[in-house]
Amino acid sequence: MQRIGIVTFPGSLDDHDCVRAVIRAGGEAVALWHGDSDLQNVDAIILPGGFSYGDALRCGSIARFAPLMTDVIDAAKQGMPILGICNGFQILCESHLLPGVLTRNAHLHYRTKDQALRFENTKTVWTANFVDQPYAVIPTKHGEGRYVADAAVLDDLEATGRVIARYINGNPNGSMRDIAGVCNEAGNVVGLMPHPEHAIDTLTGPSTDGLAFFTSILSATAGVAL
Amino acid sequence: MSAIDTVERAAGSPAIDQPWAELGLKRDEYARIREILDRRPTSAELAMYSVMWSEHCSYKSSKVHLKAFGDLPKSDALLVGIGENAGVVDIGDGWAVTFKIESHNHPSFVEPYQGAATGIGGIVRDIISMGARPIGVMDPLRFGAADAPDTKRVLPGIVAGISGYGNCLGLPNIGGETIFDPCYSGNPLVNALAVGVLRHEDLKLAKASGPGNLVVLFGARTGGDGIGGVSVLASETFGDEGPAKRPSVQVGDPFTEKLLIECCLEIFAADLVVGIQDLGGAGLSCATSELASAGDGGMHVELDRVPLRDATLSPEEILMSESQERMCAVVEPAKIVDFLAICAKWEVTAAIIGEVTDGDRLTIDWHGERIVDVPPRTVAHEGPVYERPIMRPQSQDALNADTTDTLPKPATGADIRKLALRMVATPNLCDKSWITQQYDHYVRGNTILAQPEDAGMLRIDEQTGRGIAISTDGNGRFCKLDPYVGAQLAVAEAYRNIAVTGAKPLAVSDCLNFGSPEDAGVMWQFQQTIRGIADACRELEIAVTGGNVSFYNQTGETAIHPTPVIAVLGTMDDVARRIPMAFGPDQTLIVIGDTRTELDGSEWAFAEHGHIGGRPPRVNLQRERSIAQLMTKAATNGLVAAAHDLADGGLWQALVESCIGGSVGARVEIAPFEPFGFLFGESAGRLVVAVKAGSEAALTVECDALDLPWIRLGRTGGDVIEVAGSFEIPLTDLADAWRATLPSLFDTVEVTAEAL
Amino acid sequence: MPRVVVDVLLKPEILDPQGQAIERALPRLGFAGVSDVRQGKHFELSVDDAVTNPEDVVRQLADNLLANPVIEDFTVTVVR
Amino acid sequence: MPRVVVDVLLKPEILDPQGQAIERALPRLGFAGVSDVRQGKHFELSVDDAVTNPEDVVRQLADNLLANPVIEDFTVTVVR
Ligand SMILES: Nc1ncnc2c1ncn2[C@@H]1O[C@H](COP(=O)(O)OP(=O)(O)O)[C@@H](O)[C@H]1O
Ligand SMILES: [Mg+2]
Repeated sequence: MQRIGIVTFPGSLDDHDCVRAVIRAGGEAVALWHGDSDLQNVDAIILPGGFSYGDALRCGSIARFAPLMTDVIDAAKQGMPILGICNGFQILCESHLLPGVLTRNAHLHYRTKDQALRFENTKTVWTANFVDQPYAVIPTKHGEGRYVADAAVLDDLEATGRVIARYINGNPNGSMRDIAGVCNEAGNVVGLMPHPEHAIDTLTGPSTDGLAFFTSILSATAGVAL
Repeated sequence: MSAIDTVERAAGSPAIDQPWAELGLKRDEYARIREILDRRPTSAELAMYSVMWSEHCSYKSSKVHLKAFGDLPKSDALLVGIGENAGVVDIGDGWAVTFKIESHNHPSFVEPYQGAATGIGGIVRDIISMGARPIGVMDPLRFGAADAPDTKRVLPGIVAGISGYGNCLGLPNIGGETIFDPCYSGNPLVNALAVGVLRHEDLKLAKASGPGNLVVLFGARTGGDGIGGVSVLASETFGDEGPAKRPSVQVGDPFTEKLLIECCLEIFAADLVVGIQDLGGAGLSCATSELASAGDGGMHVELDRVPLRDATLSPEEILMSESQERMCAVVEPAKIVDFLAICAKWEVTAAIIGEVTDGDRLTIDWHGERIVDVPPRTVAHEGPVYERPIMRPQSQDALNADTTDTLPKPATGADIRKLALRMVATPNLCDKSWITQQYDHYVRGNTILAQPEDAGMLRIDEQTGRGIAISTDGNGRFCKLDPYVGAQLAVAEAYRNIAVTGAKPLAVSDCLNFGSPEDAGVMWQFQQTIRGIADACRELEIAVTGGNVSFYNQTGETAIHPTPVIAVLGTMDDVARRIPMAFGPDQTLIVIGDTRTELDGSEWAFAEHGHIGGRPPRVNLQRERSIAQLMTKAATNGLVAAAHDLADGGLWQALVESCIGGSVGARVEIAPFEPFGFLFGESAGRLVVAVKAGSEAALTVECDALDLPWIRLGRTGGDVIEVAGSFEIPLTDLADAWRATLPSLFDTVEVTAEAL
Repeated sequence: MPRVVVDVLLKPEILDPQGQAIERALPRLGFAGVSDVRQGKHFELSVDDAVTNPEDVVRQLADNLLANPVIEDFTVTVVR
Repeated sequence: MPRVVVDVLLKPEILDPQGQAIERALPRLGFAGVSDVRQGKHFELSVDDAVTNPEDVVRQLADNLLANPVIEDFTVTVVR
């Protein structure tokens, strides 16, 4: 069974939800601790949502310096699949694994919303299973999710198909070009503001659309684990 | 620095003038302290007694009345009752749940963001101190008129504070209330509820036992937060130059609290504490005296070991400081290394500040000098008790006589139609999303129901589907008209809100928000309210597990409406069977319960005529029990598709909310009833349910068996709500009106410093 | 047009959770010599030439909006 | 111990929603003469006497942590 590592930083909140989602999708969830320096042979890593270090300074700016992040950054550069959700996305941007930065919502409020999305890149290891169903409803919940980058970076992201998902039917935070998620050049590192781990069961979420992230990575890493 | 006021010095200088009055003590209270100690108190002791004997900590005006709750029949479900940090109830399968509601009204008026934020922080620590993992919060709020300048000042900050703190802790916000009434202008009510879960064997209590065990203070460092009053003592200690400035406002640090939660849970899991207590009002004074008082020995504390944020604090100030995010634990010496290691892992500051002793005294030293030597019970549990004068206000008769009978009422279908559009948009009945979308209700992944449902519902056990539901309610207008009946209506409504989700009501926590206890009229309201709650709980067979009293909510001579906020907790065997409130297409609508033309104290009278008078709706608690029985059965057997309780705004409001929730219209027939009273009256003990068309009989048979009156109201479908023979309104028009109110009031509020 | 700077800081006696979180992270980043971090807000704004007393006007603005006088202090500096 | 101030501001081309919110509020508050508001962060910190080049150290800290060079500029001032 593939091992998906889920990192807990001080102030991480959705780590349990990611564990549940990985298990629901049929994988093994492995708890990784920010202060360690050991990736425990996982096949992929998720940086979960939350308020690492209380969102002090800028979201993700302090977590980026956690001991484990050195290993995560190295692994990312070698092609290890990494998914950053919300605060995890912020950490990936602060670590310069992804371009751009997530800033205060244009309306200045924290907002929770069942958000409609369109997946535009279904070739990454995290999004492959959106290929037949590129429309999804997944919760967003954040105060600082407005994606910002300069025009050249945005043009390049679009030209190279690295905008993995966009907000549709309303932009919840003023994100530039309605960007909800992006990936790196290699496609192994993905950042996403909405929370797929909260959309795995209609009993507790608006849909089961988010499950595709977790099934995608399990299929993608299945070969590796053999 | 001038000399410390030691016990020895106090014994030798009986005649020194002490600032007991400035500290809020009465002359006879001060005399009693001298009698207890057989000398004058030291300034540190005076500080402790004054804060612990305050209304807030000692419940001196309310104690005699709260006894009524203790006299209720013992419930098997109640594992821990009133008196501990929070009550604990058994919900089956070895699970227990603890929940409590508390007020943070005045701090939120002074500094809305921080006041509300620390309100959440404080109630969550109460839950942790029972050994439980906090799993959710709720926020019943009351403000002055929606368009009043003071409301615009406080509401955005209060909501942002609850959001900022609760979201950062990772606790889903699963419900609350937002009520506007001029009586709360200058006295907003910020009540906060937290709920936690634990296994029976993990229960912790606040007591210091086992001589030689260590007393550990952990969490945030101690600063001069919230010690305004005690500065009179500090100025004596500090001589002429006076004390450094002390903050009047406490600032919360949810990140530190989140670490404290995880740290405590890991400590509990390793079974490393004998007793634990959170630091709230009265800080260390309270924690040390309560732990010692509840234990079987004494306690000794070296106060200079307390980690400080501000090195200039005097010992009196350290004892009184209300710095947030702190806990106090009693730990066996053999376990202290492990305890401190877990604190270090979570980057939580911890210090051993003392130990449990053989004796029966609480002693506190400051750099080797004894500054406190008291019997802890006299500080914590044997404070003054008052039987305040009680008198039914003379104005009560006139108030009850001033009914809605004489108010003009809409006569034609066209008039009712206009009213129907206005009513859904009143600040009290409108969509609360502007507030609730600032809260995270998804975190932890166990939220089954949250706003705008009648109750919040959380899954406790993923294997079995066992869960709980909680709702808070309290209609201040009904309580003003008749506090006894109003309190019963509040219990009934919260109970019913649990029932309509399919959960089984089990226990109550209450937050009693009142004016000054020194006003005999207020004390009458208070006494009536408690009797009302106690009698209702007795008849409904639900246990009161604890609560909170907030007095002095008044501006000048004018008190707020008596406002008991009642939280009812229920259990759900399998959350997959929960009943939501949103209607679906092609369902038959049935109204259960009796509708009378009860308009006194209604939202209609208030919103349309600014009128409060007459008598509140009748209560029928046996009816409420039958409804709960019906709905438990309906959930278990899948008899209904949706259900919504009828309360503020009456049937019309419930119908509109459930139609908007499911994006579906409805056609209803209410003849032979007169439409206005039927749609807007607020009779209690009612709900509207939706059943799959064609399968009504299975439900109505059960209603008949329980003697529950019911009528077939109509059918869902289409995109208008039509009241046959009277009027119809497109659902989108209703939804637009319902949604527009709060954004138009508060999006236009210019930014405040807190938002920057 | 004069450009005016307003710096807002929590009063010294008030807990500064943000500054504290930064401070705790510093040793790990190799900045052991840095301590006592306080985080506040910095505003820059332009005042019309027609306004005769820019500093007073901005001070009033700071008191009303930019700072929360219950917990914050501020300074106003006209830079040009 | 030298006290050092770091001011961080969004680069001019980056949208500043807080600055804009303030600007929108100004006319209503009677501050019609104020315009072009930018909001940033203000830090104050102490540097150990043992550190020989406090300004350089803090500049490095600002570059690594206090500011995000993708969107922000900063200034460092040793105040005493
Ligand atoms: N301040 C608040 N925080 C969270 N939820 C709220 C708040 N105010 C209102 N709500 C939610 O909005 C919905 C409607 O509130 P209300 O009309 O008072 O419910 P009810 O009449 O069923 O008690 C409920 O789900 C309630 O929990
Ligand atoms: Mg209800």
